[in-house]
Amino acid sequence: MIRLENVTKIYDGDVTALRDASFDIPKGEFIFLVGPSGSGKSTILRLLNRQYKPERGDVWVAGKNINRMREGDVPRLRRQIGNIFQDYKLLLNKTVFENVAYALEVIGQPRHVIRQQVPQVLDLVGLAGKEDRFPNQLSGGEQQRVSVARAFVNRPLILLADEPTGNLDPATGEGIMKLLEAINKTGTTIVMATHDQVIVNSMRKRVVQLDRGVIVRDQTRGVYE
Amino acid sequence: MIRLENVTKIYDGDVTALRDASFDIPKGEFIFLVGPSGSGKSTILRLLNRQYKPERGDVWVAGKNINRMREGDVPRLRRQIGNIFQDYKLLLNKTVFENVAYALEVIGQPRHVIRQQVPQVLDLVGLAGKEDRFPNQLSGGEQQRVSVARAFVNRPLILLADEPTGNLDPATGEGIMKLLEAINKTGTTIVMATHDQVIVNSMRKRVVQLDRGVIVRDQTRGVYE
Amino acid sequence: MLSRVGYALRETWQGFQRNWTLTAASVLTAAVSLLLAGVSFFIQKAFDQVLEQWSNNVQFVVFMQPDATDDQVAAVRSTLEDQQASGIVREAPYTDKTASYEEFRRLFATNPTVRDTLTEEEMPTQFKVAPASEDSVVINNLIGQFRGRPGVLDVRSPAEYVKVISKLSGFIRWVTTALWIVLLGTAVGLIWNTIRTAMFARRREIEVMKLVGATNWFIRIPFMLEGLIQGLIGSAIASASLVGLNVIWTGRIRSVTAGLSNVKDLALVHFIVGSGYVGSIVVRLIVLGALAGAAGAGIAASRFLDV
Amino acid sequence: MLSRVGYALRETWQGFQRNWTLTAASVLTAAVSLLLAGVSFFIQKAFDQVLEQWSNNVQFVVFMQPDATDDQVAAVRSTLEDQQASGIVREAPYTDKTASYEEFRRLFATNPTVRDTLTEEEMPTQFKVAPASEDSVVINNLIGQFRGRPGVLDVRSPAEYVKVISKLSGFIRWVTTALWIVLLGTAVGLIWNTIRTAMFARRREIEVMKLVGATNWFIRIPFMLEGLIQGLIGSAIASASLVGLNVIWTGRIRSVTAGLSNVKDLALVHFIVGSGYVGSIVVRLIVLGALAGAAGAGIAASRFLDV
Ligand SMILES: Nc1ncnc2c1ncn2[C@@H]1O[C@H](COP(=O)(O)OP(=O)(O)OP(=O)(O)O)[C@@H](O)[C@H]1O
Ligand SMILES: Nc1ncnc2c1ncn2[C@@H]1O[C@H](COP(=O)(O)OP(=O)(O)OP(=O)(O)O)[C@@H](O)[C@H]1O
Ligand SMILES: [Mg+2]
Ligand SMILES: [Mg+2]
Repeated sequence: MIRLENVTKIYDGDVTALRDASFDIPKGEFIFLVGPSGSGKSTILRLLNRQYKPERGDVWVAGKNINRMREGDVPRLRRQIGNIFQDYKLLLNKTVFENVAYALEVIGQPRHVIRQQVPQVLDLVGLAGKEDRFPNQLSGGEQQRVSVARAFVNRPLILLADEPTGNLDPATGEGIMKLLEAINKTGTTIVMATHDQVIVNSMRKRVVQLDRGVIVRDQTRGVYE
Repeated sequence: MIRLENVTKIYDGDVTALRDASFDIPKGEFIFLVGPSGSGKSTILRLLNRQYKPERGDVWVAGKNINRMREGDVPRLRRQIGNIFQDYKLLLNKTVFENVAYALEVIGQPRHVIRQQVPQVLDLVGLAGKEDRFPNQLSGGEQQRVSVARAFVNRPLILLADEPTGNLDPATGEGIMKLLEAINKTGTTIVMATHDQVIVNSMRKRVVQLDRGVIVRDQTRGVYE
Repeated sequence: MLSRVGYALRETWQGFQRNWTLTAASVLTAAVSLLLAGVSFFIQKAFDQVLEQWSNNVQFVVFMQPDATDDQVAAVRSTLEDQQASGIVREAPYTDKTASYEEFRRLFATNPTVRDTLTEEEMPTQFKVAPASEDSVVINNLIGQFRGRPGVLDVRSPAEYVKVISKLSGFIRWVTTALWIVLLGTAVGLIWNTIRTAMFARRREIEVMKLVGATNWFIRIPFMLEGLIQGLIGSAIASASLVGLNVIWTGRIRSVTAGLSNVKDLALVHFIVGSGYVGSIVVRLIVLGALAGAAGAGIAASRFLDV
Repeated sequence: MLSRVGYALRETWQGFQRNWTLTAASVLTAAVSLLLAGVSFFIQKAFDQVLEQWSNNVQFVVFMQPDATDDQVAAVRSTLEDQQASGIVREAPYTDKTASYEEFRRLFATNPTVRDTLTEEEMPTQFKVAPASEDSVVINNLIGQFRGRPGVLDVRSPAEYVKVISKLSGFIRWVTTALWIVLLGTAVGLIWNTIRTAMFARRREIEVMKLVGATNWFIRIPFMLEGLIQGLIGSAIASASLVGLNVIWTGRIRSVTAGLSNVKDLALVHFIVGSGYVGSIVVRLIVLGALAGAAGAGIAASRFLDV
């Protein structure tokens, strides 16, 4: 499903955020990216979403080499991917409902489908009743949950989650993890960058550890450290 | 140093984020605000910073009733308070150095002081060498550390920290907590909203727990749950 | 497909409501710019009319001897009629002794001594020839054809007047064209500017849309519709202002010219632009506003689309 | 204090560099608006000069009988001199028989028969009186004082001409003032608009500054300095354009009027605005640009200051 082959990413010509990284993620796997702050976790997720191109190496997603992809095909790639961004990236002048609905509108879902699915998903992440709020009328954790809802509302093939529980209390975070596990069970490949040792240790999934841009560990059924 | 007297905060006329909350924080104390997502932790911190006024009740900070404060006195209040915002609130078109320096410029520090202190503080939070980057050239955790640096560079009386470790790996987070403890030792009062059970449980400080806007627990040397 | 249309319309409407500082700014700029454009069309039309009138006034006079025979007069007339037929001369009315005498007395109304020295019989008759061209070379060539013909006393053209009118109308065409280009250029520049600034303010929004998988057109269309509607509202305001200005303008000219027969010579009434032409300006403004708004927004959005 | 100044300057400079889309937009708008304002000053000045010239041309003629005695002429002249002294009459040159005769022949250059009917001896002499006022009531009153005096043949005023000039100059004053107000209003509106949009794009930055403890003035001053400099650059561009336009304009008028003595009557040369006045417009533009930029930015920032 996802393959990195000797990928190096250098920002602005001098910040090497990822050095010669390779791994292979089969369809349906759940994988944790761990490592200290600034080690390159978000960079990997950005490469998979074609937010950036690597300076060296190839990135394969859903059978396609996305470095060689035409610009016009990028939107189609992104629609197969659900993204939970570290800084949420919500549309500030859309309501909670509209933010989540946007991911469905982009793939051309008719209105009645949107009206039915969005409230359902918002209910799952515990935001029922907050549909009409704007992002800046929400707490940090609530905004994060909106971004979680948007990422999987269109049932993507792949889910890229950057710290999806960073601003959540343990109980709510656990709820989100249960959700991700359920989504993973339906065949969605999930790559999640996290700092939460408790979660990583309790789930016992594959763990890829980074340190200053280098993959230093790749362990099935791993723990945080 | 800080006192809340029966404070109620209602957003937009119908979202009661805080209900009849009271507590008293003596000078030099270190206090954790805990509670599920959306329970009102950030709201309390915003009230202390006079970002909002409460609908009912009084808020006292550094001997002043800040609800009755004239608008013109608010900047002086804020300069005595260091703030780590949940969403960092960095100035996007200033570099890391300039963001931290801004807190010193606001209080009129001369340039040589700024040139000396800012690099020192950036070093403390582990950002040496990244002075000239812009916020969007930093990882999530690095941005968070910039906001930590800005909050205490001018040695404030009070430090309000909203999830200062939310985007940090455990090791870096621990480093930041050591820093906060050291600052607290110099007499600075610290109020910190957090979801990190490990940190709260290991520090054994006073814990105020919120649930849907109500203070449900106020315990010295408390634990997360 | 229908859901797409519905989506685009809803998006547009929300763009309006939620960014109304930007909306107001764009609409205002569009209105001002289009008004400038409209005024430039208006000025050009008004001066075109006046210039047309002026060039109608360029003429030379073929004086016949007071005792010229009818045949001699008829010969000159037939030449002039040929020239009229071939389009070199626009018109060439003949003024007989009575009419010449009346004109003489009118011209010398302020000088009674002169006025009373000549009798009707002594007046020369004349053809007032209005050439089709304002060009003084063409006119001089024409004059040469009559000078010295039998029965012709003299051919006189107010040579200076011809030169002045010819130069002046060239000058005024130049000024109004320059004004037109500057005002229209300004209008386009301002609209473009405002749209770009508004897009700049919304660049993060656009970035997020791209990251969620929206195609460029999916993002652009609501912005373009928004620009189109802003342009339309702007042009409606501009059109209303222009129509209002035209009413005031026409009224002022009417009141200035009221009861002044002499004013005709000043061609002042020709500054009045007919409401039909104003209507055509309004149509142009609306098309221009809609196009500039939509295209401008589409292009400006593109700048922020490469994520 | 010194550190504050340094800080403000550095902030300003950075605002420039890092928001250059906004900077370019603001500068461009300021330039365009100020150019409009400058052009409006320019137009008003040009027409003022022409109107001044026109009103100088309003006159009536006191015809003396061809056989009036020297005493009679002297009496009329002394009355006119009194009126000149009291400011009712601007000037009243006397035209003797020779001068009158020459003017008559010049006027009738195109009509040889008429031209040759009168001798110099038969010409009436005349005073050409230029009243200080353009008001036709005042002028009629003045005329009444000469009509019927001994030795005066007649007093004639081109009544229509006086009325037309008086109405026309009122009309043109109205048009140029209206144009001036519209262009200047537009300029102010556009600048305000751009500043507000630019501030809107930076509202989050302002919010953060407040939350970190900056006072309103601490935030405002760099924005105001930025606005001031943008205004200055804009007015420099506008001034340069205006000077350039004036050079072209003056050149065109010169080339149109070259070799045309008659053109003086059309008052065309009076449309040339002296470079001294253009200089004073430039000064006005610079002051206006700086003030509008600084004040506009300060006020617009205030909208986002209440956090
Ligand atoms: N500006 C606002 N307008 C309306 N409602 C708001 C606003 N800010 C916060 N709220 C609501 O007030 C409640 C408390 O918010 P607050 O940000 O204090 O929560 P929190 O405890 O900080 O949560 P988290 O851990 O998720 O950050 C939430 O339900 C939130 O939706
Ligand atoms: N746009 C950018 N321009 C320049 N450098 C960047 C950019 N984005 C990230 N970096 C740098 O690349 C390195 C890796 O960043 P990345 O965001 O991948 O870290 P991360 O592992 O996600 O960290 P965190 O846990 O703090 O989010 C960091 O040193 C960061 O400063
Ligand atoms: Mg990251
Ligand atoms: Mg919070």
